[in-house]
Amino acid sequence: MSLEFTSSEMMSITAARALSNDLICFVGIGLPSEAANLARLTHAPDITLIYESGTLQTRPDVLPLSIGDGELCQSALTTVSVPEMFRYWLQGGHISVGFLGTAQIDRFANLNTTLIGDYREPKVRLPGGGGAPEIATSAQEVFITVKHSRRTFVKDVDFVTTVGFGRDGKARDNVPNIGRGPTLVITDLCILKPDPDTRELVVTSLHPNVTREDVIEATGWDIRFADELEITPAPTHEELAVLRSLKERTHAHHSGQQ
Amino acid sequence: MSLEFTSSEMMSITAARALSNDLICFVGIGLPSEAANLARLTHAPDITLIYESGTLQTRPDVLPLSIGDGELCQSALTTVSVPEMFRYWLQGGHISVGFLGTAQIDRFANLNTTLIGDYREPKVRLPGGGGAPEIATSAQEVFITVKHSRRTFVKDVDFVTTVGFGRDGKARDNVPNIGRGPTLVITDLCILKPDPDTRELVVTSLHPNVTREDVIEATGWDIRFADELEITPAPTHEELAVLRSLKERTHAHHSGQQ
Amino acid sequence: MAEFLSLKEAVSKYIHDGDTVAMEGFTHLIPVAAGHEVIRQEKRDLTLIRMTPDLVYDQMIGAGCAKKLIFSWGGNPGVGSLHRLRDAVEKSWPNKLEILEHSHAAMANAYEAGAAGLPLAVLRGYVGSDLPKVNPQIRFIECPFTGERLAAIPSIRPDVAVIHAQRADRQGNVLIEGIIGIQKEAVLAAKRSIVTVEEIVDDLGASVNACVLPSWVVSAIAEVPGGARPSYTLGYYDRDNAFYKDWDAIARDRDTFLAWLKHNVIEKGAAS
Amino acid sequence: MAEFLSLKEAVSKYIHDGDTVAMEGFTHLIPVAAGHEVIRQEKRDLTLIRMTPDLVYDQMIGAGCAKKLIFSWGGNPGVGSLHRLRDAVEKSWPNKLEILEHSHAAMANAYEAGAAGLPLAVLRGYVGSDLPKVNPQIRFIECPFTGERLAAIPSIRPDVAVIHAQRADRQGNVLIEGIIGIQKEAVLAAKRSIVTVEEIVDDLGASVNACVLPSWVVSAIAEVPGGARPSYTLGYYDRDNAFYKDWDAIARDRDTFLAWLKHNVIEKGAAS
Repeated sequence: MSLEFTSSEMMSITAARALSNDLICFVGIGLPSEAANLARLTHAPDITLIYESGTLQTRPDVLPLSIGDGELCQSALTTVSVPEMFRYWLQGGHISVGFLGTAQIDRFANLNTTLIGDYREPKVRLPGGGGAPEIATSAQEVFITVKHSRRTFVKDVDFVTTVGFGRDGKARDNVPNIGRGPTLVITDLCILKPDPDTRELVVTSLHPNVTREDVIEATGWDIRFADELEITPAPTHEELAVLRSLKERTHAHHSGQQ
Repeated sequence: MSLEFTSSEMMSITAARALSNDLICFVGIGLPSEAANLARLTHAPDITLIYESGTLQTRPDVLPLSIGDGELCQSALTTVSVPEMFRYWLQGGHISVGFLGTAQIDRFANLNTTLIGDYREPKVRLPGGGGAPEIATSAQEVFITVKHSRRTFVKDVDFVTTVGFGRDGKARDNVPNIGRGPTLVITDLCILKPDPDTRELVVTSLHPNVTREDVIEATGWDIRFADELEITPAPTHEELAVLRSLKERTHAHHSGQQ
Repeated sequence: MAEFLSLKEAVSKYIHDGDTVAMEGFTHLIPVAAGHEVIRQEKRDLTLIRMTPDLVYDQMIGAGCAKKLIFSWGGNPGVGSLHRLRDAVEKSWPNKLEILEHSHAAMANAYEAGAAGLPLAVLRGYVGSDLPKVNPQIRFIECPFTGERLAAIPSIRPDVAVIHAQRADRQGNVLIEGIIGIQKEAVLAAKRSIVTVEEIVDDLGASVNACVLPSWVVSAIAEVPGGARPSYTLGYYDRDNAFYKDWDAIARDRDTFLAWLKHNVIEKGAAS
Repeated sequence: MAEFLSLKEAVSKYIHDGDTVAMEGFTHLIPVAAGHEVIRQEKRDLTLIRMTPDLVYDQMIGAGCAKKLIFSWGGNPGVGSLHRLRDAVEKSWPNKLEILEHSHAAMANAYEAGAAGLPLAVLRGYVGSDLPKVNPQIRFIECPFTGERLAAIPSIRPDVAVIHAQRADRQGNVLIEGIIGIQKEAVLAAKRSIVTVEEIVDDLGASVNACVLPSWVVSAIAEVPGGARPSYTLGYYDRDNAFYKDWDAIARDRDTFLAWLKHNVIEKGAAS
């Protein structure tokens, strides 16, 4: 019997699987937060989740809408100030994985959350960098999760808010005290990893029922596929059940029906 | 009827009187702490006392032996970390008076608490700077209280641990973001203030029963006296009673007889 | 020592046209009521500083209070854009809004340095980012010990900081609990400060290392129950997440926004 | 994740000859029992870092564990000198002791910068002081924005930090309360850390913004009731001020000191 699931569910579950029990994960809001909490509620019960609002080792029962919902604080080991979070915990080198979303991503995994168009005359003004620019450099490695589309996956981002490997793939070379950068990108279509030499993102695994053509169609550059292309295992019954229950609780909570 | 009192009591009471109710006072251990708490228990009940151990707005019932006795913490408004104390509260500019003791003081109110002799071959090694070097520059002004003797009041300190007005009296000139420095020195013999032009310490008031010769004898340089030399008012009955009771409580407490 | 004032008096006395104003609160304890009072008093030409502009700055910008915004993340958390902020940046409505943009790490460090009385903050930041190209305040220095290149930015020292907190005691000492964000730093870095509180109590009930602002670093305290809504106050009321979602539709259209503002801010305040 | 070890195992596993060791606790929560274990295990050539050396470092220096001391105030608080420290500095007994001396503000900033992963700390410090003449680590930099001259010192990044705390939970998270000093920074700045605690409990009972070190930044936890004596642990026992006074006479004379050490540290530990 094969389970029914959406591509969004496939993305969250795949992203969750990337997180192991012993990680200290600095979690971005939205998709990363959904995946990180799903990991915690399934195979990684002891994973340490940290949000930039200052909540250390938090275990929310519902997904936070904002980075600083009360739920995050009340279920945390302790809550520190925002400067302490960025100075001691992130820049201090205690984060194993920074988990980010983005509005645009390019072939060298640079992220743009600043704007579309020109900085002084933007076509679309986006929220901005937030914590991402330093999460991406201070965390030991970075995972990115984002929906796959030609609008999102562009050859060159309009603005490098947050460095992946730079416009030439070499931005981290010979920089002291910098993390390994984006080692994993999880979309609703596939998994991508940087080529060890060029750092260009390469598809390493296709999700079930996704074709190479689907990925090519949704990517704004001439995307490469790994020689040994894998197929991502489909969601299990448990993964789907936990994710759906989490999203249901969350929806009820944020609609004021808690 | 004239009251009996010791020169030490005279010193503490005179030092206490210098502190008014609205001050934020960063308190050194020992004589400054005794005077500051005497002020709080007499004419300045709302004075804010801060110790470098992190205790903000503390109201100890007995004098602390160390800068971090439990009493200081338990009676404080709150207790912050030591880096926060030095960064936000002292360097941040919130201290109106830094109240210090010293081992040596010279005519320009420079303080030495580092050593007697040469740095690499010291005759006597003293405890060192502690908080004083930056208290003396970040507080809006500095009061000093110390027993008067030729060993203590020297023409030139062996080592400037903590700047008064420098070896030439000009160390604060044209330095941005620096306090006014030592505006008042209280000893067991007299009160001294810096000359407004040269910044050399000048005796402005003699304690009761103290002669000019007593001060000259106890000072290691050719000490000057103000034209209008005052006589410090003798301790009142209340001042003496409160001081003696405080010292009695303190002695009992630190001997384990609390 | 902090003065106890009405919110109206506090805003009138301590916030002036042209001031640099930091209203902080990291999702939690956002001083929304104070922002509405700023709108009612028609303050103009403010330089607004805030890590996460949020709805209250969207409203103040839409109401025409701001000439400049210094920020690091300007969105409606979990929902999307701040449409009034975008309209001001993209279309200069109701007036041109200059922006100066940082990362969170940089702004947090800049507030921290401001609280510490320093002129600059030093951090390992902005490596590979285009932000230094568009923000002339971001420079780089070399560590004299290791030679490492580090980012340097000016510290933040606002004219006025405005925050919301759980409670003050009758001496004017203020307790902040939960997600404490950057509020202590904002107040310590500012020349003047206004704190709105849920209630004024005899005893703060603070634990031994609690985040407490002594009365002598606060200019004015105003008792404003619910002063953070639709943000929240831990121990008092929850975040109104539904309103954050509703805001998207309200703010999307200029007329809808103006009607909302009139009904919910301007007329509401006048009645009290 | 923190390992639960005996104090003997923890010191044996994590402190090695030649290490740079920071044993912190600002008057409160001084890790005295851990220092005694270092003496019993005859560790040698340690570079000891501590803002306020206190009795425990006087004992370790007198016992010959240290080759260098980095500090900012080396006295017996409220009593007078540390005689073993002075004997080592002035007479090289039992061995020559190199010293590197700072102010409290500088050391606090250096630990803070260490915890923040930075190579340097910047502060408004040492103006007019002779300390920069005798400590080559103190330099001055110019603020790129204001031109102000500020002190710069290398951050402190010890091999090992050792602290004492009230309690740990069974997952290895540690609560520190009261005068929290510089302990959190020392642990976060260090490569390895040992925490002795009064007790191990099911629930820390920590308030929402309490100073808690998560298990994953601590190497080893040892349950050592009374581990801070004659210093104190808020909520457990008071400072033994009488012993601090008695120490003056004990430490003044080499033989008296050695006899005290033998009876109170070396033999005492061996029995357990």
